[in-house]
Amino acid sequence: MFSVTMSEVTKVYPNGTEALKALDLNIGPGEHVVILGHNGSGKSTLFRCMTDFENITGGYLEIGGKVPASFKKRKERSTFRRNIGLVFQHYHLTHNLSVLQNVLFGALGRQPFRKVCAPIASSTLRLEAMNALERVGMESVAGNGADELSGGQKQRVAIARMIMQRPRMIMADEPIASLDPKAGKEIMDLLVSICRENQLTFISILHQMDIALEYGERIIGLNQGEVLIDKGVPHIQRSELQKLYMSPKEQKAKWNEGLVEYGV
Amino acid sequence: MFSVTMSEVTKVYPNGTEALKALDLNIGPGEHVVILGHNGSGKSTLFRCMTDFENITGGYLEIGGKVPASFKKRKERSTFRRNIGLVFQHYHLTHNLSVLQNVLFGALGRQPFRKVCAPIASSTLRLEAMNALERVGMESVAGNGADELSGGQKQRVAIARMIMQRPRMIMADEPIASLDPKAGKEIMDLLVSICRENQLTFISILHQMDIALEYGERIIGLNQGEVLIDKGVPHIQRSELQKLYMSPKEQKAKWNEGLVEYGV
Amino acid sequence: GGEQEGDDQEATAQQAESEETEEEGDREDWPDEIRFADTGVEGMEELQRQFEPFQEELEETIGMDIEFFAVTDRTIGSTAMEYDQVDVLLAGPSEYAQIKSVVPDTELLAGIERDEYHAAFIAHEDSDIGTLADVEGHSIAMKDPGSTSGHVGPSEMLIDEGIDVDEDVDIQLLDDARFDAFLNRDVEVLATGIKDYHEMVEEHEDEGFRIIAEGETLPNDVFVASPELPDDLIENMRESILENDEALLDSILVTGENDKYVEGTFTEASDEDYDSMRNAYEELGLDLSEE
Amino acid sequence: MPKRFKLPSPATIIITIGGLILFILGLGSMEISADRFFSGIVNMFHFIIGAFPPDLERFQTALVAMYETFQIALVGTVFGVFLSLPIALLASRNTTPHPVIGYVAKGFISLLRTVPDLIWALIFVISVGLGPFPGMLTIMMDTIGFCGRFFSERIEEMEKGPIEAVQSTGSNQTGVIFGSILPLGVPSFVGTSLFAVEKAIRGAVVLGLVGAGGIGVELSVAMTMRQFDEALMMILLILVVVIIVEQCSTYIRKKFIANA
Amino acid sequence: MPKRFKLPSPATIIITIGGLILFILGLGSMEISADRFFSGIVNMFHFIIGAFPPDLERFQTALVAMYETFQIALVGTVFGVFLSLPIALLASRNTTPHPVIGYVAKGFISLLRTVPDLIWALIFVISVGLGPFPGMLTIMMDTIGFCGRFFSERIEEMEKGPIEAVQSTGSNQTGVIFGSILPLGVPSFVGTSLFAVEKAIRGAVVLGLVGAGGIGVELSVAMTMRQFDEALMMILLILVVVIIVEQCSTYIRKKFIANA
Ligand SMILES: Nc1ncnc2c1ncn2[C@@H]1O[C@H](COP(=O)(O)OP(=O)(O)OP(=O)(O)O)[C@@H](O)[C@H]1O
Ligand SMILES: Nc1ncnc2c1ncn2[C@@H]1O[C@H](COP(=O)(O)OP(=O)(O)OP(=O)(O)O)[C@@H](O)[C@H]1O
Ligand SMILES: [Mg+2]
Ligand SMILES: [Mg+2]
Repeated sequence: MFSVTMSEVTKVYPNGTEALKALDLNIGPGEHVVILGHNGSGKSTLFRCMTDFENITGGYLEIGGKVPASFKKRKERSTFRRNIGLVFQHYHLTHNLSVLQNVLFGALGRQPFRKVCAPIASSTLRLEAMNALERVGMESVAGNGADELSGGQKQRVAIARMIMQRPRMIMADEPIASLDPKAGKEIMDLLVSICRENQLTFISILHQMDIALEYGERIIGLNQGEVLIDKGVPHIQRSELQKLYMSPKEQKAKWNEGLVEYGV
Repeated sequence: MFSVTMSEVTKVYPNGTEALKALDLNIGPGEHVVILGHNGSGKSTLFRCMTDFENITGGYLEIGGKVPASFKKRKERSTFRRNIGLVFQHYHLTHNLSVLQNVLFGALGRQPFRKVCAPIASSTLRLEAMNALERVGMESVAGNGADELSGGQKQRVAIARMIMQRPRMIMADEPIASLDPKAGKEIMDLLVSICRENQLTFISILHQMDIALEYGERIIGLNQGEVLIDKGVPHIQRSELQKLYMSPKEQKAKWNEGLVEYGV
Repeated sequence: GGEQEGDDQEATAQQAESEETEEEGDREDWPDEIRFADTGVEGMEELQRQFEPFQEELEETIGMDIEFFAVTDRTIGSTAMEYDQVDVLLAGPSEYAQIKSVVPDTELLAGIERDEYHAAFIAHEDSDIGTLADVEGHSIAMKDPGSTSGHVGPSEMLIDEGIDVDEDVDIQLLDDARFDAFLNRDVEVLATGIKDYHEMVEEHEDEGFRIIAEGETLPNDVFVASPELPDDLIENMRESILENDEALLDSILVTGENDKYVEGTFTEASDEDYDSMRNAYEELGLDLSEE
Repeated sequence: MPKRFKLPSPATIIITIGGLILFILGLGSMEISADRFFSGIVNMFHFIIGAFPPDLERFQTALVAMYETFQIALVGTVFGVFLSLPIALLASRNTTPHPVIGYVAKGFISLLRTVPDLIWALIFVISVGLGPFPGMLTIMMDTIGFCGRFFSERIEEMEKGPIEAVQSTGSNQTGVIFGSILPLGVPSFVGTSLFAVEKAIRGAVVLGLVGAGGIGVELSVAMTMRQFDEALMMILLILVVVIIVEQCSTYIRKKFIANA
Repeated sequence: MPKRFKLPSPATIIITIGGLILFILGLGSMEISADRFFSGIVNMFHFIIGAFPPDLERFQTALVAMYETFQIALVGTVFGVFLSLPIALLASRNTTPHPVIGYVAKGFISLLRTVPDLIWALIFVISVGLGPFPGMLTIMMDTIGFCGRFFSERIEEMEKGPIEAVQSTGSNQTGVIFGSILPLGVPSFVGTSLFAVEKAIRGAVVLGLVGAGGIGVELSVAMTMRQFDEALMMILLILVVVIIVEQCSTYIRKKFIANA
C-alpha cells in the first residue's frame, strides 16, 4: 500500500505561474482522499508532479517509498509509474487506434508491446481488456476507433485502460466530469470497490461536493496552490467547503483566517 | 429570436453507429432548453448536426429559418454559424496562441481577420475581449498561452470566446463539466442572463440534474438517439429523469412505456 | 541580322553618343555589353570558377563590357543562344555542333587549339584486350552524354571500327564515377580524353594501364557569336581576339589549373572542322538538324 | 463484434500485394551480397580517409560562393513558401473550395515537382536570360513543389477541433485560415520552409546551370577534378550552414510547439 | 498584464534581422525585373509548345527504364525508411535517451543529407562496384537524410497527452514508441515515406552514375541531345508515376487520420 509524503513542495511553471506553493501533505496507505479546489487551484499540477510528468521546483515528494525527483534511469521511472493508475483529466486516448487496443495498452507496464498488440494479443489479455471495458459499460464499442466515441465514452475507456494497468494506487483527475449522473456513481463505486478489494490508496480530484463527501474518507481542499482544508469527511461541514471556491478577493481576505481556522 | 424545427432527423455515422433516430423536436424562440441524456445518447451529435458540422443522414432540420442541409455556399454557412454561439464539449482552443487571441477570434464572424489580430486589434475590440474574459473570471490570464491553462480555465475561455461572438442563440455542450461548483453556477447565471438580456434562445447539454432543473425552462431527455422526455421543468419529477440513465437492458424494457408516458 | 535593330536606332544612337569617347563611330547598333557564357567545356572547369582574369582580359581586348556567365550545362548554352539570351559562347566541339544546328547563322570567332585533345580507350595492362576490335562484348565506361572526348568522340571510333554501340558493347555513362568503376574493374575499358589518362597514371603509378586505341585529334574549342550581333561587331571581335591571343591564353592559365591549354594557341576556326563531329552525332543516331 | 477487425478493402489489398511484389522483384534484381559489401568497406575507408584533411586553400572562395548561394536560395524559398501556402490551401481536402480545384492544385504541385531542375532552368533562361534571377525562379518552383505538398499534407492531418471552433464563430475562410490553420501549422510550416532553404543550398548546382555560380559549381568542379580534399572542405562548409539553418528551425519551432 | 506581449528574446531578434538583411541583399543582387520576365514569356511558350506533342517513339524503352528505376527506388526507400525510424527516435528531443545522443543523431542525419549523391555514388561504386546495388544504397542514404529529419520533426511536434498516457502505465520505451508515437505519427510517416519513393524516382539520375541505368539516364540523354519532345514524354511518364504514388499515399494516410 502506497503512502505519500510531501513537504514544502512548490511548482512554478516556466511562464511564472506558481501552481503549488510550499505544500505539506501526508497521505497514509489505503486512504481514500478526495481533492477539491477551484479551477486553477493546482489539483492537476499536483497529480502531474506526483507522477513525475512535471518536475517539482522545490521541496520533497515521496510516493510509495520512491522519490520521483531522484530518478536517474528511465527504468526506475517506468517501474514507479506502473504502480500508479493515473486517469488524466483529458483522457488522452490514442485516437487512431481502436478502443480495445487503447485498453490493452494499459498492460504495457507488465507486458512487452508485442503481447498487448490487439491482433496478436493472447486471449487471456484480450479477455481481461474486454472485462475492464465491461466494468465501465463500454464492451459494445470495443472495436470502434477511439475517435468515434462521445466525450463520456472516452472518459470511461480511459478508466478501463487504467484498470487494465492493475495499479497499486489510483489517482483519478476528475474521473466523472463528463459522465452522466448514473454512470458517474457507477464509476465511483467501481473505483472504490477496486481500491477496497485490493487495498489500494485512492486519490481523486472532483468538483462534485456530494460525490466527494459520499465516496471520500478525507477531503483535501486546495486554494491557489495551498492546502486550505484537510479533514476527515465526518468532521466536515458543507459551509467550510464553500470557502474553497471564493473569488480571489474574498480568498485574500479570508486567507489568514482560513489558515487559523483549518490548520494545515 | 431563433427557433428550431426538426422532423425525423437521423444521423448514422460512417462506422454504422445510429446516433440519432428519427428525432422530432421543436424549440420556440427565446426558450431555455436543457438536454439531458446518458453518455452516447446523441446530445453532442445533435448539436453538431444543428450547426452543420455533421450532415444529417435523414429528415428535416431548420434553425432560425435556415436549413443547414441546403447550404450551397460557404458564405451561407458562415452567416448561419455566426448567429449561433456554440460551446464545444472539448473547448477546442487554438493551443499555441494566447488566451486573449483565442477570445478575440470569437469576433471573426463580424470582423475581418486583421481587425481581430491581437497585436493590431482596435482597443474597442480588445476591451470587449477583456470584458468577456472578466465575465468568466479569466482576465488575469489573458496573456498566457492557451496551453498553459487548467482544464476549467480552458472551458471558461471557450465560453468567453463564444460571448465575444455576440450570438443570437446559444448552444452550450456541457459548459460547466470541468468547472468548480461555484464557477459552474456563476457561468450558468452568466449564460442565462446574457440570454435574458438579449432575448436569445438557449440550449444547453448538462449532466447535473440540479443545475438543469434550476436553470432550464424545459428539459429534453435523450436516450439512445431518441427523445424520451420533453417537458416543462415545473411538470417534471426527478424520478422521471432517472429513467434516462438506465442501462441498455432496462431501457429496452421501458422503451414503449416511455413513449406512451411522455409523448413526443 | 542587324536589320531588326533599326527600329530602336534612335534610342541606341543617343546612348552610344554619350558613351562614345575613344572608339570609332558607326557603333550605334552595338549592345551596351556582351553577354558571354562559358558552357563548361571539358577540361576547362577551372575557368568556371576563376573567370575574372579572363573576363578582364577579354573586356580589354574587345573594348566592351562583358557579363560573364559560367554555365554548367551544354543544353542551356545552346538554348540561351537560340533564344537570344547570350551573345558569345565558349563552346566545346560537341556543343558547337549542337548550336550550329539550332542557330544556323551562328558565327565562329576563334578556336582554341589545345595540345593533346583526343579520345583514348584504356584497359588494364593484364587484360587481354589489345585492340579496339577486342573491345566487342565488353563494358566501357564513358563520361556524360554529349561529352566530346568522353562520349561522342569514342563512340565514333567504335562505329568506325564496325562495332554496334547499342548491341556489341555495354556503354555506361558514369561521369565522374568512370575512373573508380574502371579501377575497380567493374568495367574492362575506359574511354575518355587522353589527358584523363595521364592524370590517372600519375595518380595510380603502381597499376598498369594500356592504351588500346587513340582517336584523331578532336576539333578545337571555339568562341561562337550570336547572329543577332551586328556583323561589324563580330568582325571586330574576331580580329581582336586573334590579335591578343597570347594575353588571353595567359589569363586562362593564370588560374593555375588549366594546364590543358598550356601548349594551346588561338586559331581561326571554320565550320568544316566540325563536320566530323556532326558526322559522329549522325552515326550515333542523334538527329541534330531537326529544329 | 469489434468492428475494426473487418477485412481490408480491395484497394488496400491491391496496394499491399502490388507493393510487396515490386519490392521483392526489386530486391532480387539487386545482386545484393554482404560479401560484396564487406570486401568493399576497406576500399571505402581508403577513399574517405584519402580526402582528409580537408584542403583549406580555397576556403575563402568557397565562403564567398556559399554566401552567394545562400542569398539566392533564401530569396527563392521565401517567394516559394509564400506562393506555396495559398496553393496548399487550395489543394488540401479540408480547405479546398471545391474538390475539383483540390485535384487540379494537387496535380499542379506534382507537376512542378516532376519537371526537372534542368528544364526549369532552360525555361527561365529562355524568358529572363542568364544569371541569379532564373536561378531564383528555379528554386522557387522547386520550393512550391516541395512545400506545397508538405504544407497540404500537414493541413489535412490537422486536428479538426480548433478549426471547427473558429468556423463556428461564423468566420469567413480567411479568418479560419489565419485564425486556426496557420497557427496550428506554424511549427511544421517553419520546419518545412527552413528545410526548403537548406535543400536549395544543397541543390545549388542548379545555380551553375544558369550561370549564377555559387557553391554548387565550386563543389562539382572540385569533384570533376577529383580534388576530394577540397570537396570535403566544401561539404563540411555546407554541413555547417545546414546545421545552422536547422538550429534556427528548431529554435523557431520550439516557440510554437504546445508545451514544448 | 498579458504576459505574452513581452519583448522577443535576443536570439529571436538576431535571427529575424539577420534573415531580413540577407533576404534584402539577395533580392538586390538578383536584377529582378518583371519587364525581363514578361518580354521573355513569348519565347518561353514557344519553347514549351515546341516540345509538343511528346515523342512516343521510345516510349517502350522509357517504360522499361521507369520500371527498373521504380524497383530500385522502392527497395532503397524501404530500407531507408526502416533505418530512419530508429535514428529519428534517437534524434528527437522527446524520445532521445540522452540529449547528447540526440545531437549526434541529428548531426548524422544532416551529414547524410549534405553529402551529395555523386559522392555517395562514388563511395558505393568503390565499395560494392557498379549496378543497382550501389544505386539502392545511395537512395537509402538519401532517404535516411530526408526521412530521418522529417520523422524526427513530426515526433517532436506530437501532442504529449497520449504519449504521457502510455508512459503512465509504466510502459518501457518500446511500448511508448509502438503504442503511441508510431500510431500517432503514421499518417505523416506514410506521407513522408511515399514522398521519398517519389523523390528517389525523380532523382534517379544517380542510378546512371553507378551504371544502373533507369529513367534518369534516359531523360538526361534526351535533354542533352535537345530532344525535348522525347524528354516531355518521359516527364509525363514520371508525372503519372508520381501521381499514382501520391494517390496511394493519400489513400493510406486517410485510413489513419482521425475522423477523416
Ligand atoms: N503547462 C502550464 N504552463 C503554465 N501554467 C500552467 C500550465 N498548466 C497549468 N498552469 C497553471 O497552473 C495553475 C494550476 O493549474 P492546474 O491545471 O493544476 O489547475 P486545476 O486545479 O487542475 O484546475 P481545474 O479544476 O480547472 O482542472 C493554473 O493557474 C494554470 O493556469
Ligand atoms: N465521429 C464519430 N464516428 C462514429 N461514431 C460516433 C462519432 N462520434 C460519436 N459517435 C457515436 O455516436 C453516439 C452519440 O455520440 P454523442 O457524442 O452524440 O454522445 P453524447 O450524448 O454527447 O455523449 P456524452 O454525454 O458522453 O458526451 C455514441 O454512440 C458515439 O459512440
Ligand atoms: Mg485540472
Ligand atoms: Mg457529448
